[in-house]
Amino acid sequence: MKILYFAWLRTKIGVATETVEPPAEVATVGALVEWLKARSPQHADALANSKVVKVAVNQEHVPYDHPLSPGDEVALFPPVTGG
Amino acid sequence: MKILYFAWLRTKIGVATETVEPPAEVATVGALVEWLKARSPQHADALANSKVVKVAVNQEHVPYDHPLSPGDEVALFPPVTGG
Amino acid sequence: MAVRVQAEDFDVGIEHAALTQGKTAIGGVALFVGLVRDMAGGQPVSAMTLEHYPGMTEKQLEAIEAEARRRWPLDDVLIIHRHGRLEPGDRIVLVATASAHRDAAFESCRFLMDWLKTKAPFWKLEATPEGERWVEAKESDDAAAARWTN
Amino acid sequence: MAVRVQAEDFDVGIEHAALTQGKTAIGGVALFVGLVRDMAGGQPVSAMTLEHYPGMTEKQLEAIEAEARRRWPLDDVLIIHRHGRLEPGDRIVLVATASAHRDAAFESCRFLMDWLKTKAPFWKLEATPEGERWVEAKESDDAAAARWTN
Repeated sequence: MKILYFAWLRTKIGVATETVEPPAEVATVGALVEWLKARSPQHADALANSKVVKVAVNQEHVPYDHPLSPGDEVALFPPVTGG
Repeated sequence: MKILYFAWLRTKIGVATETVEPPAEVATVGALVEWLKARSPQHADALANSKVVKVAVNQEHVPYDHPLSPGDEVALFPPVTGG
Repeated sequence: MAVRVQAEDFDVGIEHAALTQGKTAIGGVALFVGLVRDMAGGQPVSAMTLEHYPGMTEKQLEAIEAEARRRWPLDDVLIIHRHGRLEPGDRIVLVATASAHRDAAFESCRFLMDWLKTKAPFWKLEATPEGERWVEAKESDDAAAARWTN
Repeated sequence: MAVRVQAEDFDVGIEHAALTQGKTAIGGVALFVGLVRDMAGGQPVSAMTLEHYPGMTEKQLEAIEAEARRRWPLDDVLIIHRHGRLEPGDRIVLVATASAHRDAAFESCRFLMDWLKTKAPFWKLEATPEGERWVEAKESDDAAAARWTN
Protein backbone atom coordinates (compact mmCIF):
# COMPACT_ATOMS: atom_id res chain seq x y z
CA MET A 1 0.00 0.00 0.00
CA LYS A 2 1.43 3.37 -1.05
CA ILE A 3 1.26 6.26 1.43
CA LEU A 4 1.81 9.90 0.41
CA TYR A 5 2.42 12.80 2.83
CA PHE A 6 2.00 16.46 1.97
CA ALA A 7 2.92 19.86 3.43
CA TRP A 8 3.95 19.77 7.12
CA LEU A 9 3.07 16.07 7.42
CA ARG A 10 5.73 15.45 4.81
CA THR A 11 8.34 17.68 6.48
CA LYS A 12 7.64 16.32 9.98
CA ILE A 13 7.79 12.67 8.92
CA GLY A 14 10.70 13.33 6.62
CA VAL A 15 9.51 11.34 3.60
CA ALA A 16 7.09 12.16 0.79
CA THR A 17 6.00 8.58 0.11
CA GLU A 18 6.45 5.17 1.63
CA THR A 19 5.15 1.70 0.86
CA VAL A 20 3.68 -0.18 3.82
CA GLU A 21 2.10 -3.60 4.43
CA PRO A 22 -0.37 -3.16 7.28
CA PRO A 23 -1.93 -6.33 8.76
CA ALA A 24 -5.42 -7.35 7.70
CA GLU A 25 -7.07 -5.97 10.84
CA VAL A 26 -6.09 -2.45 9.71
CA ALA A 27 -9.28 -2.22 7.70
CA THR A 28 -10.15 1.50 7.73
CA VAL A 29 -8.43 4.82 7.18
CA GLY A 30 -8.67 5.57 10.91
CA ALA A 31 -7.02 2.27 11.82
CA LEU A 32 -4.28 2.95 9.28
CA VAL A 33 -3.50 6.36 10.79
CA GLU A 34 -3.22 4.76 14.25
CA TRP A 35 -1.02 2.00 12.86
CA LEU A 36 1.26 4.50 11.07
CA LYS A 37 1.85 6.38 14.36
CA ALA A 38 3.85 3.37 15.62
CA ARG A 39 6.35 3.53 12.77
CA SER A 40 8.52 6.28 14.31
CA PRO A 41 8.44 9.15 16.80
CA GLN A 42 8.19 11.46 13.79
CA HIS A 43 5.07 9.62 12.58
CA ALA A 44 3.59 9.77 16.07
CA ASP A 45 4.24 13.51 16.31
CA ALA A 46 2.94 14.35 12.82
CA LEU A 47 -0.22 12.26 13.20
CA ALA A 48 -0.97 13.15 16.83
CA ASN A 49 -3.94 15.41 16.14
CA SER A 50 -6.38 13.68 13.82
CA LYS A 51 -8.43 16.89 13.47
CA VAL A 52 -5.74 18.29 11.20
CA VAL A 53 -4.88 15.05 9.39
CA LYS A 54 -7.05 14.69 6.31
CA VAL A 55 -7.08 11.61 4.12
CA ALA A 56 -7.64 10.86 0.45
CA VAL A 57 -7.92 7.33 -0.89
CA ASN A 58 -7.26 6.94 -4.60
CA GLN A 59 -7.32 10.74 -4.88
CA GLU A 60 -10.76 11.24 -3.32
CA HIS A 61 -11.40 12.87 0.06
CA VAL A 62 -12.65 10.21 2.51
CA PRO A 63 -13.69 10.07 6.19
CA TYR A 64 -11.81 8.00 8.79
CA ASP A 65 -14.32 5.13 8.62
CA HIS A 66 -13.59 4.60 4.91
CA PRO A 67 -12.61 0.96 4.25
CA LEU A 68 -9.19 0.13 2.82
CA SER A 69 -8.49 -2.19 -0.09
CA PRO A 70 -5.18 -3.72 -1.17
CA GLY A 71 -3.47 -1.48 -3.72
CA ASP A 72 -5.10 1.72 -2.47
CA GLU A 73 -3.15 4.97 -2.84
CA VAL A 74 -3.56 6.72 0.53
CA ALA A 75 -2.61 10.37 0.97
CA LEU A 76 -2.37 12.13 4.35
CA PHE A 77 -2.27 15.91 4.50
CA PRO A 78 -3.29 18.96 6.54
CA PRO A 79 -6.41 20.97 5.65
CA VAL A 80 -5.89 22.49 2.21
CA THR A 81 -4.92 26.16 1.82
CA GLY A 82 -4.88 26.87 -1.92
CA GLY A 83 -6.74 29.46 -3.91
CA MET B 1 -34.20 76.07 -19.30
CA LYS B 2 -32.53 73.33 -21.32
CA ILE B 3 -34.38 70.03 -21.77
CA LEU B 4 -32.68 66.85 -23.01
CA TYR B 5 -34.49 63.72 -24.23
CA PHE B 6 -32.92 60.27 -24.50
CA ALA B 7 -33.70 56.90 -26.08
CA TRP B 8 -37.34 56.47 -27.17
CA LEU B 9 -38.36 59.77 -25.60
CA ARG B 10 -35.95 61.43 -28.04
CA THR B 11 -37.18 59.45 -31.05
CA LYS B 12 -40.88 59.94 -30.21
CA ILE B 13 -40.55 63.68 -29.61
CA GLY B 14 -38.19 64.06 -32.52
CA VAL B 15 -35.63 66.33 -30.91
CA ALA B 16 -32.68 65.61 -28.62
CA THR B 17 -32.71 68.97 -26.86
CA GLU B 18 -34.87 72.05 -26.68
CA THR B 19 -34.79 75.29 -24.73
CA VAL B 20 -38.05 76.25 -23.00
CA GLU B 21 -39.30 79.11 -20.80
CA PRO B 22 -41.98 77.64 -18.53
CA PRO B 23 -44.03 80.10 -16.45
CA ALA B 24 -43.13 80.64 -12.79
CA GLU B 25 -45.92 78.37 -11.54
CA VAL B 26 -44.15 75.39 -13.12
CA ALA B 27 -42.08 74.94 -9.99
CA THR B 28 -41.38 71.19 -9.85
CA VAL B 29 -40.20 68.43 -12.15
CA GLY B 30 -43.70 66.92 -12.15
CA ALA B 31 -45.26 70.24 -13.17
CA LEU B 32 -42.67 70.62 -15.92
CA VAL B 33 -43.49 67.19 -17.37
CA GLU B 34 -47.20 68.12 -17.42
CA TRP B 35 -46.40 71.47 -19.03
CA LEU B 36 -44.18 69.85 -21.70
CA LYS B 37 -47.05 67.52 -22.73
CA ALA B 38 -48.90 70.54 -24.11
CA ARG B 39 -46.12 71.44 -26.52
CA SER B 40 -47.11 68.92 -29.24
CA PRO B 41 -48.99 65.66 -29.79
CA GLN B 42 -45.56 63.98 -29.90
CA HIS B 43 -44.70 65.36 -26.47
CA ALA B 44 -48.07 64.25 -25.12
CA ASP B 45 -47.59 60.75 -26.49
CA ALA B 46 -43.99 60.35 -25.29
CA LEU B 47 -44.72 61.68 -21.80
CA ALA B 48 -48.11 59.96 -21.33
CA ASN B 49 -46.95 57.34 -18.83
CA SER B 50 -44.99 59.00 -16.05
CA LYS B 51 -43.99 55.59 -14.64
CA VAL B 52 -41.52 55.20 -17.49
CA VAL B 53 -40.40 58.84 -17.67
CA LYS B 54 -37.41 59.36 -15.39
CA VAL B 55 -35.88 62.76 -14.71
CA ALA B 56 -32.42 64.07 -13.93
CA VAL B 57 -31.78 67.68 -12.94
CA ASN B 58 -28.23 68.90 -13.42
CA GLN B 59 -27.23 65.30 -14.08
CA GLU B 60 -28.62 63.86 -10.84
CA HIS B 61 -31.60 61.50 -10.62
CA VAL B 62 -34.51 63.33 -8.94
CA PRO B 63 -38.12 62.53 -7.97
CA TYR B 64 -41.10 64.39 -9.49
CA ASP B 65 -41.46 66.71 -6.47
CA HIS B 66 -37.94 68.06 -6.98
CA PRO B 67 -38.03 71.90 -7.23
CA LEU B 68 -36.84 73.63 -10.40
CA SER B 69 -34.44 76.57 -10.56
CA PRO B 70 -33.73 78.89 -13.49
CA GLY B 71 -30.82 77.57 -15.52
CA ASP B 72 -31.39 73.92 -14.57
CA GLU B 73 -30.43 71.26 -17.10
CA VAL B 74 -33.38 68.85 -17.13
CA ALA B 75 -33.09 65.42 -18.78
CA LEU B 76 -36.05 63.11 -19.44
CA PHE B 77 -35.46 59.47 -20.26
CA PRO B 78 -36.85 55.95 -19.92
CA PRO B 79 -35.54 53.59 -17.21
CA VAL B 80 -31.88 52.90 -17.93
CA THR B 81 -30.78 49.64 -19.59
CA GLY B 82 -26.99 49.70 -19.65
CA GLY B 83 -24.47 47.24 -18.28
CA MET C 1 -8.51 56.75 -13.87
CA ALA C 2 -11.20 54.62 -12.31
CA VAL C 3 -14.18 55.37 -14.58
CA ARG C 4 -14.08 55.42 -18.38
CA VAL C 5 -16.89 55.83 -20.89
CA GLN C 6 -15.63 55.11 -24.37
CA ALA C 7 -16.54 53.84 -27.83
CA GLU C 8 -13.36 51.74 -28.10
CA ASP C 9 -12.97 48.16 -26.96
CA PHE C 10 -10.85 47.33 -23.92
CA ASP C 11 -8.41 44.49 -23.14
CA VAL C 12 -9.28 42.64 -19.95
CA GLY C 13 -5.69 41.49 -19.40
CA ILE C 14 -4.15 44.94 -19.80
CA GLU C 15 -6.73 46.46 -17.47
CA HIS C 16 -6.24 43.72 -14.89
CA ALA C 17 -2.45 44.14 -15.00
CA ALA C 18 -2.69 47.94 -14.66
CA LEU C 19 -5.05 47.59 -11.71
CA THR C 20 -2.72 45.32 -9.75
CA GLN C 21 0.70 46.60 -10.93
CA GLY C 22 3.00 47.15 -7.97
CA LYS C 23 0.20 46.72 -5.40
CA THR C 24 1.21 43.70 -3.34
CA ALA C 25 -1.47 44.15 -0.67
CA ILE C 26 -4.16 42.90 -3.05
CA GLY C 27 -5.32 39.35 -2.34
CA GLY C 28 -7.94 39.12 -5.06
CA VAL C 29 -9.52 40.87 -8.01
CA ALA C 30 -13.11 40.23 -9.03
CA LEU C 31 -13.99 41.16 -12.60
CA PHE C 32 -17.19 41.14 -14.58
CA VAL C 33 -17.36 41.55 -18.34
CA GLY C 34 -20.74 42.14 -19.97
CA LEU C 35 -21.12 41.04 -23.60
CA VAL C 36 -23.66 41.58 -26.38
CA ARG C 37 -25.84 38.47 -26.74
CA ASP C 38 -27.08 37.27 -30.12
CA MET C 39 -30.61 36.68 -28.82
CA ALA C 40 -33.02 38.74 -26.74
CA GLY C 41 -36.64 37.99 -25.94
CA GLY C 42 -36.53 35.01 -28.29
CA GLN C 43 -35.40 37.10 -31.27
CA PRO C 44 -32.02 37.24 -32.97
CA VAL C 45 -30.11 40.45 -32.42
CA SER C 46 -27.74 41.57 -35.15
CA ALA C 47 -26.45 44.73 -33.44
CA MET C 48 -26.89 46.88 -30.37
CA THR C 49 -26.41 50.63 -30.10
CA LEU C 50 -25.73 52.13 -26.69
CA GLU C 51 -26.88 55.70 -26.19
CA HIS C 52 -25.76 57.56 -23.08
CA TYR C 53 -25.91 60.95 -21.40
CA PRO C 54 -22.39 62.37 -21.59
CA GLY C 55 -21.42 64.06 -18.37
CA MET C 56 -24.11 62.46 -16.26
CA THR C 57 -22.81 58.99 -17.10
CA GLU C 58 -19.35 59.73 -15.70
CA LYS C 59 -20.84 61.44 -12.64
CA GLN C 60 -23.11 58.49 -11.90
CA LEU C 61 -20.35 55.93 -12.35
CA GLU C 62 -18.05 57.95 -10.08
CA ALA C 63 -20.80 58.17 -7.46
CA ILE C 64 -21.37 54.41 -7.69
CA GLU C 65 -17.64 53.78 -7.32
CA ALA C 66 -17.43 56.08 -4.29
CA GLU C 67 -20.34 54.21 -2.69
CA ALA C 68 -18.58 50.86 -3.24
CA ARG C 69 -15.40 52.21 -1.65
CA ARG C 70 -17.44 53.38 1.37
CA ARG C 71 -18.97 49.93 1.81
CA TRP C 72 -15.94 47.70 1.26
CA PRO C 73 -12.19 47.98 1.88
CA LEU C 74 -11.04 48.22 -1.73
CA ASP C 75 -7.52 48.78 -3.02
CA ASP C 76 -8.77 49.79 -6.43
CA VAL C 77 -11.84 49.94 -8.65
CA LEU C 78 -12.19 50.16 -12.42
CA ILE C 79 -15.37 50.70 -14.43
CA ILE C 80 -15.28 50.86 -18.22
CA HIS C 81 -18.55 51.20 -20.16
CA ARG C 82 -18.72 51.42 -23.92
CA HIS C 83 -21.22 53.38 -26.03
CA GLY C 84 -22.07 53.36 -29.72
CA ARG C 85 -22.71 50.44 -32.06
CA LEU C 86 -21.74 46.94 -30.93
CA GLU C 87 -22.26 43.46 -32.34
CA PRO C 88 -22.97 40.09 -30.70
CA GLY C 89 -19.92 38.89 -28.78
CA ASP C 90 -18.60 42.45 -28.31
CA ARG C 91 -17.64 43.58 -24.81
CA ILE C 92 -19.96 46.23 -23.32
CA VAL C 93 -18.76 46.77 -19.78
CA LEU C 94 -15.93 45.88 -17.42
CA VAL C 95 -16.14 46.19 -13.65
CA ALA C 96 -13.08 45.20 -11.61
CA THR C 97 -12.58 45.47 -7.85
CA ALA C 98 -9.38 44.71 -5.96
CA SER C 99 -9.22 43.97 -2.24
CA ALA C 100 -7.15 42.18 0.36
CA HIS C 101 -10.12 39.84 0.83
CA ARG C 102 -12.04 37.91 -1.79
CA ASP C 103 -15.49 38.43 -0.28
CA ALA C 104 -15.07 42.21 -0.48
CA ALA C 105 -13.92 41.94 -4.09
CA PHE C 106 -16.81 39.64 -5.11
CA GLU C 107 -19.51 41.60 -3.31
CA SER C 108 -18.41 45.05 -4.44
CA CYS C 109 -18.13 43.88 -8.05
CA ARG C 110 -21.67 42.55 -8.00
CA PHE C 111 -22.92 45.67 -6.22
CA LEU C 112 -21.37 47.87 -8.90
CA MET C 113 -22.96 45.87 -11.73
CA ASP C 114 -26.38 45.91 -10.05
CA TRP C 115 -26.27 49.68 -9.46
CA LEU C 116 -24.82 50.44 -12.85
CA LYS C 117 -27.77 48.63 -14.44
CA THR C 118 -30.31 50.80 -12.60
CA LYS C 119 -28.51 54.14 -12.19
CA ALA C 120 -26.08 54.75 -15.06
CA PRO C 121 -27.79 56.60 -17.93
CA PHE C 122 -27.32 54.13 -20.79
CA TRP C 123 -30.01 52.89 -23.15
CA LYS C 124 -29.75 49.94 -25.50
CA LEU C 125 -31.25 49.91 -28.98
CA GLU C 126 -31.39 46.41 -30.50
CA ALA C 127 -31.44 45.68 -34.22
CA THR C 128 -33.64 42.64 -34.95
CA PRO C 129 -35.17 41.16 -38.13
CA GLU C 130 -38.36 43.08 -37.26
CA GLY C 131 -36.51 46.37 -36.97
CA GLU C 132 -34.97 48.36 -34.17
CA ARG C 133 -36.37 48.35 -30.66
CA TRP C 134 -35.37 49.96 -27.38
CA VAL C 135 -34.57 47.45 -24.68
CA GLU C 136 -37.00 47.62 -21.76
CA ALA C 137 -35.77 47.82 -18.20
CA LYS C 138 -36.05 44.53 -16.33
CA GLU C 139 -37.77 44.20 -12.96
CA SER C 140 -35.10 41.66 -12.06
CA ASP C 141 -32.50 44.43 -12.32
CA ASP C 142 -34.47 46.64 -9.93
CA ALA C 143 -34.77 43.70 -7.54
CA ALA C 144 -31.02 43.05 -7.80
CA ALA C 145 -30.23 46.67 -6.96
CA ALA C 146 -32.76 46.70 -4.12
CA ARG C 147 -30.97 43.92 -2.26
CA TRP C 148 -28.11 46.36 -1.53
CA THR C 149 -30.35 48.97 0.12
CA ASN C 150 -31.11 46.89 3.22
CA MET D 1 -9.49 22.55 -21.57
CA ALA D 2 -11.34 23.82 -18.56
CA VAL D 3 -8.94 22.95 -15.70
CA ARG D 4 -5.19 23.64 -15.73
CA VAL D 5 -2.60 23.17 -12.97
CA GLN D 6 0.66 24.79 -13.97
CA ALA D 7 3.82 26.50 -12.75
CA GLU D 8 3.63 29.19 -15.45
CA ASP D 9 1.82 32.50 -15.15
CA PHE D 10 -1.35 33.14 -17.16
CA ASP D 11 -2.69 36.17 -19.03
CA VAL D 12 -6.18 37.17 -17.89
CA GLY D 13 -6.98 38.89 -21.22
CA ILE D 14 -5.94 35.94 -23.37
CA GLU D 15 -7.90 33.51 -21.20
CA HIS D 16 -10.96 35.75 -21.24
CA ALA D 17 -10.81 36.11 -25.01
CA ALA D 18 -10.40 32.34 -25.51
CA LEU D 19 -13.34 31.66 -23.21
CA THR D 20 -15.72 33.91 -25.12
CA GLN D 21 -14.34 33.57 -28.67
CA GLY D 22 -17.17 32.91 -31.12
CA LYS D 23 -19.74 32.28 -28.36
CA THR D 24 -22.36 34.96 -28.85
CA ALA D 25 -24.86 33.50 -26.38
CA ILE D 26 -22.75 34.65 -23.42
CA GLY D 27 -24.11 37.70 -21.63
CA GLY D 28 -21.46 37.95 -18.95
CA VAL D 29 -18.23 36.52 -17.65
CA ALA D 30 -17.31 36.65 -13.97
CA LEU D 31 -13.62 36.26 -13.19
CA PHE D 32 -11.64 36.05 -10.00
CA VAL D 33 -7.87 36.34 -9.80
CA GLY D 34 -6.12 35.43 -6.55
CA LEU D 35 -2.77 37.11 -5.88
CA VAL D 36 0.09 36.61 -3.42
CA ARG D 37 -0.11 39.25 -0.66
CA ASP D 38 2.98 40.81 0.88
CA MET D 39 1.63 40.44 4.44
CA ALA D 40 0.01 37.57 6.34
CA GLY D 41 -0.88 37.42 10.00
CA GLY D 42 0.84 40.77 10.55
CA GLN D 43 4.14 39.57 9.12
CA PRO D 44 5.82 40.43 5.83
CA VAL D 45 5.87 37.59 3.30
CA SER D 46 8.75 37.52 0.81
CA ALA D 47 7.69 34.40 -1.10
CA MET D 48 5.10 31.66 -1.18
CA THR D 49 5.54 28.10 -2.39
CA LEU D 50 2.49 26.12 -3.44
CA GLU D 51 2.69 22.37 -3.02
CA HIS D 52 -0.01 20.20 -4.56
CA TYR D 53 -1.01 16.60 -5.13
CA PRO D 54 -0.59 15.96 -8.85
CA GLY D 55 -3.43 13.90 -10.21
CA MET D 56 -5.79 14.52 -7.32
CA THR D 57 -5.64 18.27 -7.90
CA GLU D 58 -6.91 17.96 -11.45
CA LYS D 59 -9.58 15.44 -10.40
CA GLN D 60 -10.84 17.69 -7.63
CA LEU D 61 -10.92 20.77 -9.83
CA GLU D 62 -12.79 18.85 -12.52
CA ALA D 63 -15.29 17.60 -9.93
CA ILE D 64 -15.79 21.14 -8.62
CA GLU D 65 -16.31 22.40 -12.16
CA ALA D 66 -18.85 19.66 -12.90
CA GLU D 67 -20.75 20.57 -9.73
CA ALA D 68 -20.88 24.24 -10.79
CA ARG D 69 -22.22 23.25 -14.20
CA ARG D 70 -24.93 21.16 -12.52
CA ARG D 71 -26.00 24.10 -10.37
CA TRP D 72 -25.93 26.94 -12.90
CA PRO D 73 -26.53 27.27 -16.67
CA LEU D 74 -22.94 27.96 -17.74
CA ASP D 75 -21.60 28.35 -21.26
CA ASP D 76 -18.05 27.79 -20.14
CA VAL D 77 -15.81 27.48 -17.10
CA LEU D 78 -12.07 27.92 -16.71
CA ILE D 79 -9.96 27.17 -13.63
CA ILE D 80 -6.20 27.76 -13.65
CA HIS D 81 -4.20 27.17 -10.46
CA ARG D 82 -0.45 27.65 -10.24
CA HIS D 83 2.02 25.68 -8.12
CA GLY D 84 5.65 26.25 -7.18
CA ARG D 85 7.38 29.37 -5.92
CA LEU D 86 5.59 32.72 -6.22
CA GLU D 87 6.30 36.24 -4.99
CA PRO D 88 4.03 39.01 -3.67
CA GLY D 89 1.89 40.39 -6.49
CA ASP D 90 2.10 37.15 -8.49
CA ARG D 91 -1.11 35.57 -9.74
CA ILE D 92 -2.05 32.27 -8.02
CA VAL D 93 -5.44 31.32 -9.41
CA LEU D 94 -7.95 32.28 -12.07
CA VAL D 95 -11.58 31.20 -12.04
CA ALA D 96 -13.82 32.36 -14.89
CA THR D 97 -17.46 31.47 -15.53
CA ALA D 98 -19.49 32.46 -18.58
CA SER D 99 -23.29 32.48 -18.69
CA ALA D 100 -26.19 34.12 -20.45
CA HIS D 101 -27.09 35.70 -17.09
CA ARG D 102 -24.85 37.69 -14.77
CA ASP D 103 -26.22 36.23 -11.53
CA ALA D 104 -25.29 32.71 -12.66
CA ALA D 105 -21.81 33.90 -13.63
CA PHE D 106 -21.23 35.73 -10.34
CA GLU D 107 -22.57 32.99 -8.10
CA SER D 108 -20.82 30.09 -9.82
CA CYS D 109 -17.49 31.97 -9.78
CA ARG D 110 -17.76 32.56 -6.05
CA PHE D 111 -18.90 28.96 -5.46
CA LEU D 112 -15.86 27.66 -7.33
CA MET D 113 -13.45 29.83 -5.33
CA ASP D 114 -15.05 28.80 -2.03
CA TRP D 115 -14.90 25.09 -2.88
CA LEU D 116 -11.45 25.28 -4.35
CA LYS D 117 -10.19 26.75 -1.06
CA THR D 118 -11.56 23.82 0.95
CA LYS D 119 -11.32 20.86 -1.48
CA ALA D 120 -8.43 21.31 -3.91
CA PRO D 121 -5.22 19.74 -2.53
CA PHE D 122 -2.90 22.76 -2.43
CA TRP D 123 -0.79 23.87 0.53
CA LYS D 124 0.94 27.21 0.91
CA LEU D 125 4.36 27.62 2.48
CA GLU D 126 5.18 31.24 3.34
CA ALA D 127 8.68 32.65 3.64
CA THR D 128 8.82 35.30 6.40
CA PRO D 129 11.67 37.03 8.29
CA GLU D 130 11.22 34.39 11.01
CA GLY D 131 11.58 31.52 8.56
CA GLU D 132 9.19 29.37 6.57
CA ARG D 133 5.76 28.43 7.85
CA TRP D 134 2.87 26.43 6.47
CA VAL D 135 -0.30 28.49 6.10
CA GLU D 136 -3.09 27.29 8.38
CA ALA D 137 -6.57 26.66 7.02
CA LYS D 138 -9.04 29.41 7.91
CA GLU D 139 -12.37 28.75 9.56
CA SER D 140 -13.79 31.54 7.42
CA ASP D 141 -13.03 29.45 4.33
CA ASP D 142 -14.92 26.48 5.78
CA ALA D 143 -17.83 28.78 6.57
CA ALA D 144 -17.74 30.20 3.04
CA ALA D 145 -17.88 26.72 1.54
CA ALA D 146 -20.62 25.64 3.94
CA ARG D 147 -23.02 28.31 2.68
CA TRP D 148 -23.32 26.39 -0.61
CA THR D 149 -24.41 23.14 1.03
CA ASN D 150 -27.86 24.39 2.08
